[in-house]
Amino acid sequence: MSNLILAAGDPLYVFGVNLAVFIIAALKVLVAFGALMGCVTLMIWFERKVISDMQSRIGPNRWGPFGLLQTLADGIKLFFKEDLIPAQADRFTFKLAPYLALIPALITFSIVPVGGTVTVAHHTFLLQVADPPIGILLLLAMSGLSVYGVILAGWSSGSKYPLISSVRASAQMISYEAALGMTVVTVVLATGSLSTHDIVTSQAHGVWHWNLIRLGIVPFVLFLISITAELNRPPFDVVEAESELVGGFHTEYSSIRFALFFLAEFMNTITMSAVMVTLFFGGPAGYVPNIPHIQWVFPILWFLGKTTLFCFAYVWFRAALPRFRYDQLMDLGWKRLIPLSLAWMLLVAGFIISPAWGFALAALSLVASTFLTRAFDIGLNREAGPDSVLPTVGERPLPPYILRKLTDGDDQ
Amino acid sequence: MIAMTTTWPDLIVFIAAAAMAVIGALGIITYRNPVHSALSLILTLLGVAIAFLEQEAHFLAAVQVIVYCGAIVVLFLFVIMFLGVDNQEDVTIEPLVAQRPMAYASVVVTMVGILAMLSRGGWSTGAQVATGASPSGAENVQAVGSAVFTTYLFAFEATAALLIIAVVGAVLLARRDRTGESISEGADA
Amino acid sequence: MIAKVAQLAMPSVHYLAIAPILVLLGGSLILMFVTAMTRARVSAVVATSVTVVTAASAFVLAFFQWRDVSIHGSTTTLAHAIALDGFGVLASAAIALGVGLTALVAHDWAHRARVVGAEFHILVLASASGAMMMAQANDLIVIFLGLEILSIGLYVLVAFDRHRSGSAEAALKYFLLGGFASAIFIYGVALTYGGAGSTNLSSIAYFLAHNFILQPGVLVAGLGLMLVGFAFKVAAVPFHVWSPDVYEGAPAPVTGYMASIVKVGAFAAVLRVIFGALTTQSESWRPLVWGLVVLSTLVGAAVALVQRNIKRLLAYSSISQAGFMLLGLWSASPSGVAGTLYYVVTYLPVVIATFAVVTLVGGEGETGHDLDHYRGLARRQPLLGAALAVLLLSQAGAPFTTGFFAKFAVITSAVDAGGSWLAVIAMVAAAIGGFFYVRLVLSLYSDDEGSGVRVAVPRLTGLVVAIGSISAVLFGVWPGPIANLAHHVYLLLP
Amino acid sequence: MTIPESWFLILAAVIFGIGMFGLLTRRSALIMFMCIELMLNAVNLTFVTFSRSLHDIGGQASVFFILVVAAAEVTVGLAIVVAIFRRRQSTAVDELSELRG
Amino acid sequence: MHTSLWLSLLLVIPLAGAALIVGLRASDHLARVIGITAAALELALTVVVALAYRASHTVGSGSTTTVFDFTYRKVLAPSLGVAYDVGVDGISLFLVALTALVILLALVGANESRRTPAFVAWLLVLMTATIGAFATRDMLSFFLFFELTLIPSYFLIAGWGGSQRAAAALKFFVYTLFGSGFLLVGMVYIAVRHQHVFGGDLTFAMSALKETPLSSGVATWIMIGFLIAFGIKSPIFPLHTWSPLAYAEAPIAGSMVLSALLAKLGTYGLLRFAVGLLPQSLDNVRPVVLTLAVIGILYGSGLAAVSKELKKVVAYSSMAQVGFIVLGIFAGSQIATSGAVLLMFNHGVITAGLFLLIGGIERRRGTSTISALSGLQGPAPVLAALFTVVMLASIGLPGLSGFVSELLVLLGSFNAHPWWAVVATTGVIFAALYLLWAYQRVFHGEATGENASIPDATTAERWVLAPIIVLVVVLGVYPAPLLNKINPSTHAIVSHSTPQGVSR
Repeated sequence: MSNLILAAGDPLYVFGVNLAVFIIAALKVLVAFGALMGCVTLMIWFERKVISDMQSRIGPNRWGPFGLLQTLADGIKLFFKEDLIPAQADRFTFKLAPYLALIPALITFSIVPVGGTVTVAHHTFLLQVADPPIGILLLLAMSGLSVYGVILAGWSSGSKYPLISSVRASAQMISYEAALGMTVVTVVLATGSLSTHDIVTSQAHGVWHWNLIRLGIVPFVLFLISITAELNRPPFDVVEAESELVGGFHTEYSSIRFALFFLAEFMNTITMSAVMVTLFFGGPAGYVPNIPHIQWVFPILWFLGKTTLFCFAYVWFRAALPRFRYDQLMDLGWKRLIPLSLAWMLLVAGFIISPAWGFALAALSLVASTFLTRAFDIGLNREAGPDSVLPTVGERPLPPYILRKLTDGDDQ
Repeated sequence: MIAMTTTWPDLIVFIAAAAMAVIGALGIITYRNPVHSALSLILTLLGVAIAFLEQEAHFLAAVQVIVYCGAIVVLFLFVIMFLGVDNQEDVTIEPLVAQRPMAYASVVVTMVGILAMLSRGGWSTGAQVATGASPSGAENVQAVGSAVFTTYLFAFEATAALLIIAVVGAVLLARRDRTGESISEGADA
Repeated sequence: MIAKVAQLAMPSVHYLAIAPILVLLGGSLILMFVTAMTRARVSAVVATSVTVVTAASAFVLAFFQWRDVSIHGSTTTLAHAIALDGFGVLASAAIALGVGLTALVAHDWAHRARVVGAEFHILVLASASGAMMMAQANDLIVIFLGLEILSIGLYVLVAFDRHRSGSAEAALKYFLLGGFASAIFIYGVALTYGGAGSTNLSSIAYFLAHNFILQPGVLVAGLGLMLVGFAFKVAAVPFHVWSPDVYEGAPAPVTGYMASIVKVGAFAAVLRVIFGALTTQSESWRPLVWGLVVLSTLVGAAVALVQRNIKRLLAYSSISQAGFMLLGLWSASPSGVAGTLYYVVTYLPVVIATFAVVTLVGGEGETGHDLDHYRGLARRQPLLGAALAVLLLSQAGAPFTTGFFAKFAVITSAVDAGGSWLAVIAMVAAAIGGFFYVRLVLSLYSDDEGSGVRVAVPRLTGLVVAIGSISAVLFGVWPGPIANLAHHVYLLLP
Repeated sequence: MTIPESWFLILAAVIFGIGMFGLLTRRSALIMFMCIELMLNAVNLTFVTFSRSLHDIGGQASVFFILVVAAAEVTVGLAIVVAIFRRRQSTAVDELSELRG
Repeated sequence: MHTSLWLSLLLVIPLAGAALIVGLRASDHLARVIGITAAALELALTVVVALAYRASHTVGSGSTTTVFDFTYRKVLAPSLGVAYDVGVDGISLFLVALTALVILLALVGANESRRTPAFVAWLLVLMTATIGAFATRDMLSFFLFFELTLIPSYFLIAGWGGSQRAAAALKFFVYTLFGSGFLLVGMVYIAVRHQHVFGGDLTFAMSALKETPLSSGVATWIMIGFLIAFGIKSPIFPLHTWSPLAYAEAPIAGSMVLSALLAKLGTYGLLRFAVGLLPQSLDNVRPVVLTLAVIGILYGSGLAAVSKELKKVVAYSSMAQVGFIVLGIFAGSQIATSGAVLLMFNHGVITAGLFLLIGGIERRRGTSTISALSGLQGPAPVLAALFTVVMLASIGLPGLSGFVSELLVLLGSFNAHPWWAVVATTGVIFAALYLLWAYQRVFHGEATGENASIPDATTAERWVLAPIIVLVVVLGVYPAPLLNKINPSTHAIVSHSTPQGVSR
C-alpha cells in the first residue's frame, strides 16, 4: 500500500513529512524485523542447548557450529511437511490463528528502545521502531490481542484437547493481565510518562535509578511472574501441558502453521525479556566508554546483554520448575498477584506524594492483606451447610469444566 | 493545522477503519457461529480504535484495545467455549412473526431519523464551548487523566460501586449452587 | 512528576450531599466484609438489620440534607456532578424508605425461598445507591453510571431465585433489553453532548439559555434517544415489552423493589435531564412525552384487563402508572415536577406493600400468582385482604387514598399546562384501570374461594403491608405533608 | 485530522444501527450481547468525534466510563448466561419458553 | 352561623359505626344494631340541622348572599388545593336528610341476611360518602366523596345483587368512573383558570370557582364534560344504559340507594356545579339539555310501560323523574329550580318507598316479574294500600308530595321555555298510565297460585313505611317549610346563572 501512495505524487507534499524520516522509519521496521527473526532462530537453539546442558545432554550439534543451524533445518523440514487441516476444523479461523499469535509479538517489539539515539543525515532518531504517546499501553494491548492466537487455534481445531487448552488460555490470560497492568502502572507512576523512551531515560542515571530498585523488587517479581504466565511459558504452561492435553492448542497444527506458533512463542519470549529490561533494568542504560563514533553501539550491547539474561532465565525456569496445577495457577493469579500488585501500586503512589502518605497506605495495605488472607482462608473452608457437597476426586477439587460434566451429566 | 482539505493518508486510514468497523459489524449479525461473530467484533473494535487514533484520542484507542479486545471479547470467547454453545444458530426460523420486518422498520426509522436530525443540524454541534484544541499526543493521556480526576471525579468514584456490584453479581450468578437442588430441578424441567 | 500531581485542582466535596449514597454503599460493604470474614453463612437477621439500619440512617441523613438545603439553598458539589437540592433529598429519602421496606419483605421471603446469605441485601443496598446517584446527579455521565449500578444490581436480583428457572430467564431478558436501553440512552447522551457541549446538566441548561440554537438537530436527536432510554427503564409503552415477563419471572420482593426504586430513580433523572436541563427544547420533547403518556396509560390499563397472572397484571398496571408519572413531565412546569415527584414518592410504599402481599400469596416456588389464588382472600384473612384492597384501590386512584391525590396532582399540572385533552385521555385510561383493580378487589371478597389457601403472614412482611396500606389511607385523607414537600422541592431545583 | 466530523458521525450511526438491528433479529443471547457492545462502540466513536469538534476532553473522559460500564455489563450478562445454561443447554432466547411476551 | 361540628359528626358517625362493625367482627345482630343506631342517630342529627338551618342575610349590596350554614373550611394541602370544607345550604340540607332517612330505611327494611356485617358496613360507608358529597362547599371534596360512593355501591351491587350482579356492577362502575374523568378535568380546569386570574394557591372552593372568568366556548366544553359525568350518574337519556341492569340486579337496598341517593348526586351536581359554576355556557347547552330531559321523560315512561318487572318499572320511572328534575334545573327559573330541588327530595322518598314495597313483594314471592304476580290485593290489602299511596305520590296526584314538586317544575319551565314544558307535561300522564297499569296487573285480578297465600304487610313493614307515607302526605299538603329554606339557595344559584336577573 505504501508503494501505491508513493507513486501517487510527491511524497513530501502528500505526507507533509520528510522523505528521509520515512525512509528511516521503513529501515527501522525492516532491521527490527530481520534482527528479531534472526534472534528467534538463535533463541530456539539457545533454549535447546541450555536445557540439554542443564539436563546433562548434548543437544543439537550436527548442523553448523554447535548445532547453530539446527533451527534452520527444522524450519525447512516443517516448511515441506504436508499441511493438514482437520475435517472438524473451522478452516478460516484455523488458518488465521497462527498469524494472530505472531503479529502482536512483532508489534510489541516496536516500542522497545534497543539503544540510545543515532544521528544519520542530520536526522536524530531513536533506536526503537516507534515511540507512540501511549507507549507502554501498547504492550498491554498487544498482550491482550496475543491471546487470540491461542484461543482461536484451540477452538478452531475442532478437537477436545485443544479446546480445553483454549478455555484455560483465555481464563489464564485474563487473570494475569490485571496484575500485569497494575505493575506496569507502578512503573508509569514512577516515570510520569507512558512513553517507553521516557521510561528508559528516567532510569539512565545509574543502577540506583533502575525501576527494579526504585520501586522495590516486588513489581519486578510480579511482572516477571505475570508475564511468564501471559507467555504460557513454564511453569505456567498449562495451556500446552503435554501430559494432560497432548500438545495443547496446537495439537492439530502441522507444517508451516505449527512453525508460526513456534516462532511466535519464542519471539514473545524475546520481546517480553526486552520489555522487562526496558521497564525495570534501564533498557540500554549502562556504562558507555568514551570512544568516538561508536558510542551508540554500547547501549545496544547493554540491552542485548540484559535481554539475553532474561531469555536465559526463562529457559532456566523451564528446566528447573515443575508445572503449576490449573487451580493453583488461578489461585496464584487472583489471590496473590492481584492484591499484591494493587497494594504495591498504592504504596508507590503514596510515596510519590509524600512519605507520610506512603506509610499510611502501607499500613492500610497490610491491614487489608491480613483481612484478605483470612477471607481467602475462610472461603476455602467455608461450610455451606450440610448439603454442600463438592465432589472431590482423590482429595483434589476438579477443574470447573470436568466438574460440570460430572454434576450436570444427568441433565442431558 | 492543515486546512479542511482531506489528505490522502487520512482518507485511506479512515476508509480502512470504516470498512473494518462496518464489515465487522455486519459480520456480527450475519455469522451463525458465535465465535465468528466474536472475531468480527474484534475487527470492529480495531476499526473503531483506528478511528480514535485518527481523531487524536490515543489513550482511548489503547484502552479500547486493552479493555475490549483484551478482556471483553476474550470473556465472550471463554463463555462460548466453556458452555460449548458454538453450534450454529438457525437464522432462517422466524423467532416471532413479523419480528424481522419490525426490526427492519424500527432500525430504518431510527437511523434515518438520527441521520436526518444530524444533517439538519448541519452535522455540527451547536456548541463551541471549549478553549483551544483538544490535547493530542502525550498530553492527551494527561488531559483525559485530569478530566477523569477533576470534572468527572464523582463519576470515577461511582465506577467503583459499579464494579463492586458487577463482581458480586457475577460471582453470585455463576457460582455453582452447592445445595445441588437446582440441578435436580433442572432435570425435571 | 510530582509537580504534575499538584497541578490537579481536586474538586471540593460537600460530604453531606453524597452522605446517603455513601451510607448505602458503606452498608453494602460492611455486609460484604461480614460475609467474607465469617466462617458460617451470615445469619439473615444480621443482614436484614444491617440493611434496615443503613436505610434508616440514609433516611435520617435526608433530614439533615433538607435542613442544609433550606438554609443554604440548592448547591452542587464535586465539580457540579452532584446536586444537593430538595428534589434529590426527597427522592433519596424515598429510595431509602424503599430499601428498608424491601429488606423487611425479603427477610421473610428469603427464609421461605431457602435463599441464604447476605448477598441479596448487599445487592439491594448497592443498587439503591445507584438510584440515589440518579436522583442527585447533575451530570449525564453520573446519571448513566447510576442507572447502570441500579440496573446491574437488578439484573442479578431478578435472577436471584435459583430454585426457579424463570428467574434467570427473566434476568436474561431484562439484561438484554436493559443493555439495549442503556446503549440508546448513552447514544442520546453523546448526541446531547455534541449539541450542547457538555455532559453537565447545569452547563447544558446555561448554554441553551444563552444561545439560540438555529439547527437543533443533534440536540433533538439526543434528547429523543435519551427519552427512549428512560422510557425503556420505566417501561413506558411502546418500550414496555420486557416488563411483564420480567415482573413475572423475578422473585416477588425483587419485583416490588424494581417497580418502586427504578421508578423513583428514573423519574428523578428524567425530570432533571429532560425538564431541568433541556427545558428550552420543550417543544421538541413534549410531543414525544405526549405520545408516551397516551400509549402507556391506555395500553397499560387495557392489556391489564386480560391478565390472569397477578404479577403480569401489576406489571401492566405499573406501565399505566408510569404513563401518569410522565404526565407531570409533559406539563413541563414546576407543578408538574412536584406532581410526578409526589406520585413517585407515594407510589413507592404502596407498590412495595402490594408485592409483599404477592410474595405471601405466591408462596413457595411462586406458584400462587394466578388470580384464582386471590379469590376470597379477604374472607380467609380479613386483615390481609383489606390491606391488599386498600393498596389496589390506591393504585386505582380511589378517593381518600394517596393514589387519588397523586393522579390529581399530575392531572392538575397537565391541565395547568394546557393539556386538558391529554388529561381527559389519562382519566379515561384511569377509568379502565380502575375497573381491573376493583374487579380484583371484588374477587378478594368473593364467597367462592377458588384455589386460594390461607397463607401465613410473617411479622415483618405484615409490618410492611401495614405501613404501605396505612400510608395509602393516611396520606390519602391528609395529603398535606407530602404534597407540600413535593411542591416546595421544585423551588430548590437548580 | 482532516476527515470531516460528519463522516465519523455517520459511521457511528451506521454501526449503531447495525447493532440495533442485530439485537432485534438475532436470537442467540451471546450475539445479542455483542450487538450491545457494538452499539456502545458507536457511542464511543460519537463521543470522541464530538470531543474533537468541541475541543473538549470531556467526551473522551466519558468514553472511559462507558468502557467501564461495558465491562461491568458483560461480566454480569455472561454470568446470567452461564447461570441459565446450567439449566438448559441453549442460549437462544426463544427457547426460554417459561416466559412468553 | 352554626358550628360545623354537627356536619363533622354527620360524617364521622357512620364511619365510626362501620369501623366498629369491622373492628369488633360483629355478629349479624350486633351489626344491625350498630348500623341502625348509627343511622338513627344520623337522622336525628340531620333533623336538628335542618331545623336549625338559617340562611344568613344578604351580604353587602346584594350581590352575594351566603346561603350556607354550619360552615367550616380548613386547607389541608395548599399546593393541591385540598381542603376540608363543610357547609349546607337549602339545597343540600334536605338531601342530607334524605340520605340519612333512606339509609336508615334500607337498614331497617331491606336488610340482607347474607353477610350482614359487611352489608351494614358498606351502607354506612356509603352514607358518609353521600352526606360528604352533599355537605361540602368545596368541589374537590365533592369529587372525592362523589367518587367514594362508587366503591360501596359497587360492592353492594356486586356482593348482594341478582344473578347478573357482576356484569351490572361492572357496567355501573365503568360508566361512572368514565364520566368522572371529565368531571375531574373540567373542575381542575376551572380551578387552574381561577389561580391564573386571581393568583394565590390552587383552590376548589365553590365561592371562588364561581368567580372564574371563562369564555363561553371553554365553559361549554367543560359543561359537556360535567353533563357526561353527572348525566351518567343521574341518569340522563342517552347515558342511562347502565341503569336498568344495575337497578334490576342490585339488592333492594342497592336499588334504593341508587335511585334515591346516587341519582340525586348527579342532579345535585348538575345544579350546583354545571349550572352554578358555568353560567356562560347555559345558553349554548340549554336547548340540548332540555330536549334530552324531555326525551328522557317520554322515553323512560315508554320503557316503564313495557317493562316486565316491577323493579324495572320503577327504574324507568326514576329516569322519567330525573328528566323532570333536569328540566327544572336547566329551565333557568327560580320556581322550576326550587321545584327540582323539592322533587329530588320527594322522589328520593317515594322511590325508596316503592323499592321497599317491591322488596316486600320479592321477599314473599321470590320474584318481581309482573306476569308472575296477580291479585295481591286480596291476600294483602294493607300492602296494596301502602303501595297505592306511594304510587299515587309518584304519579303526582294532587295532595301528595309528587304533585307539588312536579307542578313547580312545570310551572317554572313553562314560563321560560313553554314548548319543552308542554311536551314534558305529557310525561305526567304517561306516568299515571304505566304505574296504574302495573298496579292493576299486580294487585288486581284473581290471586292465582302462590299469589293467593302471601302474607300481608307485617308490623315492621308498616312501621318502616309509615314515615314515608307521612312525608308524602304532609309535604303534599304543606311543602312550605321546605320551600322556605330551599328558595334563598335556589335564588342565589339562579341569580348567578342568569345575568339578566331571575325570571319567574
